[in-house]
Amino acid sequence: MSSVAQKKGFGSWLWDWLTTVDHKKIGILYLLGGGFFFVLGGIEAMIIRIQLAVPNSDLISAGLFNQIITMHGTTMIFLAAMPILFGFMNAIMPLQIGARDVAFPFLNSLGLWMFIFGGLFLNISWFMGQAPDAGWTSYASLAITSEGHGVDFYAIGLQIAGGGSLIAGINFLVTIINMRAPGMTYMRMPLFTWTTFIASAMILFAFPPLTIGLFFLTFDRMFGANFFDHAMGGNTIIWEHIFWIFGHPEVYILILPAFGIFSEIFSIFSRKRLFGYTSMVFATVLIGFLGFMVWAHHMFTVGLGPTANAIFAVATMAIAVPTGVKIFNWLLTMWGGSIKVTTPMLYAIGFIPSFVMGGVTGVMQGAAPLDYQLHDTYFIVAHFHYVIVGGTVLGILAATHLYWPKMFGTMLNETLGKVTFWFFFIGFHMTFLIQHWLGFWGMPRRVFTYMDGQGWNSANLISSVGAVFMAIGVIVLLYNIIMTSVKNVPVANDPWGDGRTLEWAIQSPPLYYNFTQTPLVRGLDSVWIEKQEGNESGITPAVPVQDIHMPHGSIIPIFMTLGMFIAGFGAMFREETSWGLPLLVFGLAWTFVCMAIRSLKDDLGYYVPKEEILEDMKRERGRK
Amino acid sequence: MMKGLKKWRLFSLLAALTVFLSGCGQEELSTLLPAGQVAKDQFNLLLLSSGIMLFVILVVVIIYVVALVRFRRSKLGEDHIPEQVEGSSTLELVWTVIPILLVLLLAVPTVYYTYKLGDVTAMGAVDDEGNAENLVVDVTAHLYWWEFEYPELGIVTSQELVVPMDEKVYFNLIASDVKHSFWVPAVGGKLDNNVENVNKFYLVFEEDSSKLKEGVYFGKCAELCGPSHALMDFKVKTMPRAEFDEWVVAMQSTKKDKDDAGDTAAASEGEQLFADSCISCHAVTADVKSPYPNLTTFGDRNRVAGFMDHTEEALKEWMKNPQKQKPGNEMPAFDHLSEAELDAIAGYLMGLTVEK
Amino acid sequence: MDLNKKFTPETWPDNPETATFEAKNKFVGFWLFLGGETILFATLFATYLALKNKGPANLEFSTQELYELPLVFVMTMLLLTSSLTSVYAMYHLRNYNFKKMQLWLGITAFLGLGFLILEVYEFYHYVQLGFVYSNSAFSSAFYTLVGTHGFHVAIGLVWITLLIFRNAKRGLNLYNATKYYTFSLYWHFIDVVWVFIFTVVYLMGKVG
Amino acid sequence: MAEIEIYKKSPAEFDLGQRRARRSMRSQVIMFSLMIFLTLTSFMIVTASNAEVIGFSKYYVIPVIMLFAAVQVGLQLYYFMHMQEKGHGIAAMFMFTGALLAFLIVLTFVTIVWWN
Ligand code: HEA
Ligand code: HEA
Ligand code: HEC
Ligand code: CUA
Ligand SMILES: [Cu+2]
Repeated sequence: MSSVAQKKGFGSWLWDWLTTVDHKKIGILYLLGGGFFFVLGGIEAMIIRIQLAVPNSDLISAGLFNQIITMHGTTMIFLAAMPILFGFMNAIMPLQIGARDVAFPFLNSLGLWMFIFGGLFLNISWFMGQAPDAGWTSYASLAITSEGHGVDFYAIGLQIAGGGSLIAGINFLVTIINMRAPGMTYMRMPLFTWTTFIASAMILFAFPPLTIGLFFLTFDRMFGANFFDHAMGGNTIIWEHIFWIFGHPEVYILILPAFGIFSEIFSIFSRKRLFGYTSMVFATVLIGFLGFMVWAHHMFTVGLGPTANAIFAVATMAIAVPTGVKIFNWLLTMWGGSIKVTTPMLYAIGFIPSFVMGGVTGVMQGAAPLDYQLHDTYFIVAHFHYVIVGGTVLGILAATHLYWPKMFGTMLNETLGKVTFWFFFIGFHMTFLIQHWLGFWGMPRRVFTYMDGQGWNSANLISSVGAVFMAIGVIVLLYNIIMTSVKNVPVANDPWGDGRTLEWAIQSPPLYYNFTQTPLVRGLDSVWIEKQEGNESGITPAVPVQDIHMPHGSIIPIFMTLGMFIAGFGAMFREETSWGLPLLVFGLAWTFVCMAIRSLKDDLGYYVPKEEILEDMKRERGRK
Repeated sequence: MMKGLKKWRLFSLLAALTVFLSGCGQEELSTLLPAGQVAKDQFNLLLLSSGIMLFVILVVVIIYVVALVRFRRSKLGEDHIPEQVEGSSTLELVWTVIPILLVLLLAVPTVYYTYKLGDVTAMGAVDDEGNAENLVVDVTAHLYWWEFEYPELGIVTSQELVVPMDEKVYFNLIASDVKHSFWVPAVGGKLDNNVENVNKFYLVFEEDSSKLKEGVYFGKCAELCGPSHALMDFKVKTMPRAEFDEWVVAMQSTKKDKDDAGDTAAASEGEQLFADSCISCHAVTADVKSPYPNLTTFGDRNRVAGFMDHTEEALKEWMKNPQKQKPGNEMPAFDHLSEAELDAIAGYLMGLTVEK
Repeated sequence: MDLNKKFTPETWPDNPETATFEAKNKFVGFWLFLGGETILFATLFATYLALKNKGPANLEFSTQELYELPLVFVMTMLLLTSSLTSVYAMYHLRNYNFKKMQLWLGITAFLGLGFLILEVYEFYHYVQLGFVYSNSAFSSAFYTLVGTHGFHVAIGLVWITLLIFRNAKRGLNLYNATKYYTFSLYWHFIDVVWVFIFTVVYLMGKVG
Repeated sequence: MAEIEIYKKSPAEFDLGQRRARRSMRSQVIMFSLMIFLTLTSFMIVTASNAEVIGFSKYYVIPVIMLFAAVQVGLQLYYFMHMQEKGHGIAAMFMFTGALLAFLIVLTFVTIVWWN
């Protein structure tokens, strides 16, 4: 392996990225993959909005439309938002806790490739005749009757990608539990680390039900099981429960890391300690916990009976309280601070009113009898885009600007950043605000067209125009990224000037082993504390310079995932082709052999010698 | 930046204004113009919750704007180091307790209405003579069309629900193929038609639909059920009880009429053609329940197939190629029939009426 | 870490399974994984309970008629005993007694294999009766729940066999001690799941 | 990082360790007997119930066997999986959260899936 890596040039560069187990590079790969799928999902969104811009539109057919909304929802949630967040968690969280790497570098890479291959698997459906078309929720009665292989792609693709998420979750959890630098107690962890922790714990408990649900779906469709076939005693409501037992926690998995990012931003750009740190942590934990108790609010109209509806309604509303605590803590962090409106801060400022509007509509939906009216209308579409786009996506865009210099060593253009913000922000409100009323006026969601004369025309048109604004914003961002990368002006450790946590005390981008010496943490916002006390480096080392243990790269994760990918196709074409079954067996065997190789080989990693580290430190001092 | 922010405010104000100018939507399908007790209860809940939410938004926005205006670095100077406040238990208590109170304020009516609207105990009630006290309608959702059966009255109809006003009408909901959801926005919230169990609820219709623009309320399928989910509309006619009773009698007598017609005059050409091609699926008497839409009242309808104009042209388009109109539906195409034959059938169907 | 460093019972750490940094990670990570598995099985159990005895109108199988307690009892005893034997193995792991540890693990695997064979026999028997996977919602739920457990047993067997053979020549060190230890955690977890299976599926199925 | 310090125990320490290990092994065996006993009892009362022995109604049998199962699980976790030893705080926390959610899931499935 190493002999290949010695070769210079494109081949070795590629090999390096394919085999990397460095959390920073994996973070970048997550961003790349997630960014690609975000644009893909965004293009799908544009098609939806173009189709709905005018009544009786027959631009795309009814069947195709259903495929597009299904893929839009699935892509955005599983392949764009989550992976991008994983990207930032990977790139930043270990730095925040003063760690050299994550707990399981090999598994980290495996999780990444499972996401990528799962995403590819799902999207290959476009070229295989049919994409999934039963909605991102794939409700069972429709999903098991849906013809073609569309829903099979959904079930298997998500199974692979979901496995990757589970691995990533466990990896982050163990990293945070075991690898905090000396002095970094739980109650000194930066909020982004905390939210990563809670979101990962939620992944740990939310994804197994999805695994089982997808398994049921796969077996019902392909292997003759009867979980959801009511003629055979099955029950489709089981799918709905399982999906939402996963699905509701999933939306908090999406929002909590964004909360973490905004917590960092408010504190950095208000130059002030996060207000009410303890209650912030407590609120995060509480949201995570309550997040598992409310899933049936997606099922108020299923007919669970008034008692179940009442219980879940009240539980749902309870989440408003810890979320409110967070909102007010952010406001009070700004209050009395010294607010500098940089691009990341601009996103944070835009986030507050947007998310609150989305959150309060959520509470309205939580009122079960009112939800009988709102459910499955555009009001719901408005609600969840307000929280997802106004929360998660703004968080992602903010983090992109905030952490770009840390990850790539160069700063995104601030003016272009602000241009992106305004286009995106205005477009966002324009698209989704009006949809609340569409819901009130009786427009169901997931309709491929609507008749003229129902009073929905102009609202839909406004909504579609807004989407164009968002697209312009995203295009400006892409332009910004390209221009910035071409110019590649290097930046210092703390380009924002007010960094408070460990990641801002090391180089941008960090050395591959992160910290030359493991830092000693003496309080919350440790870099800020050190700097206030006159320690310009921002770090007090906890140990002398010594050899550093690092893991080897490995190509096995890609190969292992490839096996699953192949097995997926085998399973799907098992019945109509003769090669299906052999392919399934081959794929599984392949994966298993990769696992066995990995487990039978002793891989103990290697040491970065002390001399090299001293050398790096000298160079660093010279640069200053 | 402030200018940008102000611009946004102005913009959202304008947006809000347009929304209010265009009013509350259309009477026949807006939840904001409730036409019955259930929808009114839900509308009240909407008003209450919107009030609370607007209050919350207002509070947040006020603190937010003041903070943004007062604490800018441009005002305070580049090297101003603010005091590093840890928190404040009083404040934190305040913004824990007040939201709890607000949530309780909403939770109490929520629970109350959940039980009130979910109460179907009176559904099976019978009077001294064993007759049902309340009207019950069995709604079966099929791939892209609705069937309404009045079991006590022995009537089956499709696509258009006819109900009396000012009394609780109870519904049994089920789906015959995949899940659908039964929704009449102006009259009350939706309930799902599941495949494996019967869902029960009630609605109250308090306005006469004849004064509406098209004389009907709009009903929708609210659960993704396949390609033509968007086209799975139905219509609701509400009328005073007396009128409804007349309608029932007229419906019940369609069977007798048929027999008479068969005995006396020779059937019209359209009727003959219909009997040849269509009767295997479509019944034209209100007592027959089959897995296909019952067309007894076709002439009284407001739409063809739930969403197309109620004209002979549209009907012919439908017969010629139902798949084009409603992808995935289960009616075969009759493009082999001549134009004249289609005309005849269309004419016959348009004449099927109990109301005129 | 030098794998070839030989320990003696005196220098062998008290908790070899968590003696190194990597080992600690693996240890915590594996426990978390088991936490996730709990939910995975909970979903299967919940589904089984919801679909128990449910099938098409002419379903001729019910839990009461189908299950045979004596067989289940024997399976239970095998698996429970294998849990104890793996505890013995861990006892020797901590005592740095490699030979005995391997021996007890071998016995564990042997008992596990016995369990698996009986389970396969049980399934075969049911299939002979006509209770096949696609017979009803009940049959799907039954085979999926019990089968997933059986699959876990099979994975465990492959895992421990690989470990036993792979380390036969190398002996015990701090690198593979964790592997043995996590295996034993896994094996006990399987036992925990089985306790619920025999209680919820078989015993409660018999009671009705 | 991977380097660990080798510590050689004194003979006294070593003896103590050995004795402690043996003692804990003995308690494991006792717990095992208890588990076997519980299992036997469970099977027996179910058999009794099937044979319609008076007093063994299902409303008595089911709670009892569920209780026994819970006890067995506790024994497995705390004795066989060493959760009583220190350093298992995180493990316990996640297992308990898992168990709680598991309970909730099963509860809803046996109740509200079939309500109505
Ligand atoms: C990031 C994702 C995200 C987030 C954070 C949320 C947050 C919330 N959601 Fe949302 N939701 C979705 C994503 C999200 N949701 C998605 C994707 C769907 C649709 C899925 C589908 O069907 O396809 C959905 C659907 C959905 C439904 C089902 C609607 C239906 O289909 O009928 C409900 C019902 O209760 C709901 C409620 C809530 C609530 C109460 C919150 C709360 O967490 C919000 C809490 C926040 C606040 C309340 C604001 C701040 C608080 C204060 C300022 C304090 C004071 C406030 C009060 C006193 C009210 N959501
Ligand atoms: C993370 C989640 C996420 C995100 C970010 C978005 C983003 C957007 N969504 Fe989506 N949406 C969902 C999750 C999300 N959505 C889900 C779960 C559903 C439900 C699906 C279902 O019913 O099953 C849904 C459904 C949904 C609907 C309802 C469909 C229906 O019910 O019929 C609509 C309609 O307006 C919509 C619109 C949009 C728009 C306009 C955006 C915009 O914000 C998108 C903005 C991004 C872009 C516009 C990028 C474009 C970039 C370019 C164009 C670059 C050009 C290319 C190059 C230069 C190479 N979404
Ligand atoms: C195989 C069965 C079948 C046959 C034969 C058939 N139809 Fe249909 N028809 C259907 C179904 C199913 C629908 C419902 C389609 C939908 O709305 O999704 C339908 C709907 C209709 C509708 C619209 C119903 C409404 O209430 O608005 C009309 C009108 C109609 N058919 C007329 C005809 C005529 C005329 C013929 C013969 C020339 C015919 N059908 C033959 C199955 C059939
Ligand atoms: Cu029926 Cu949608
Ligand atoms: Cu939810």
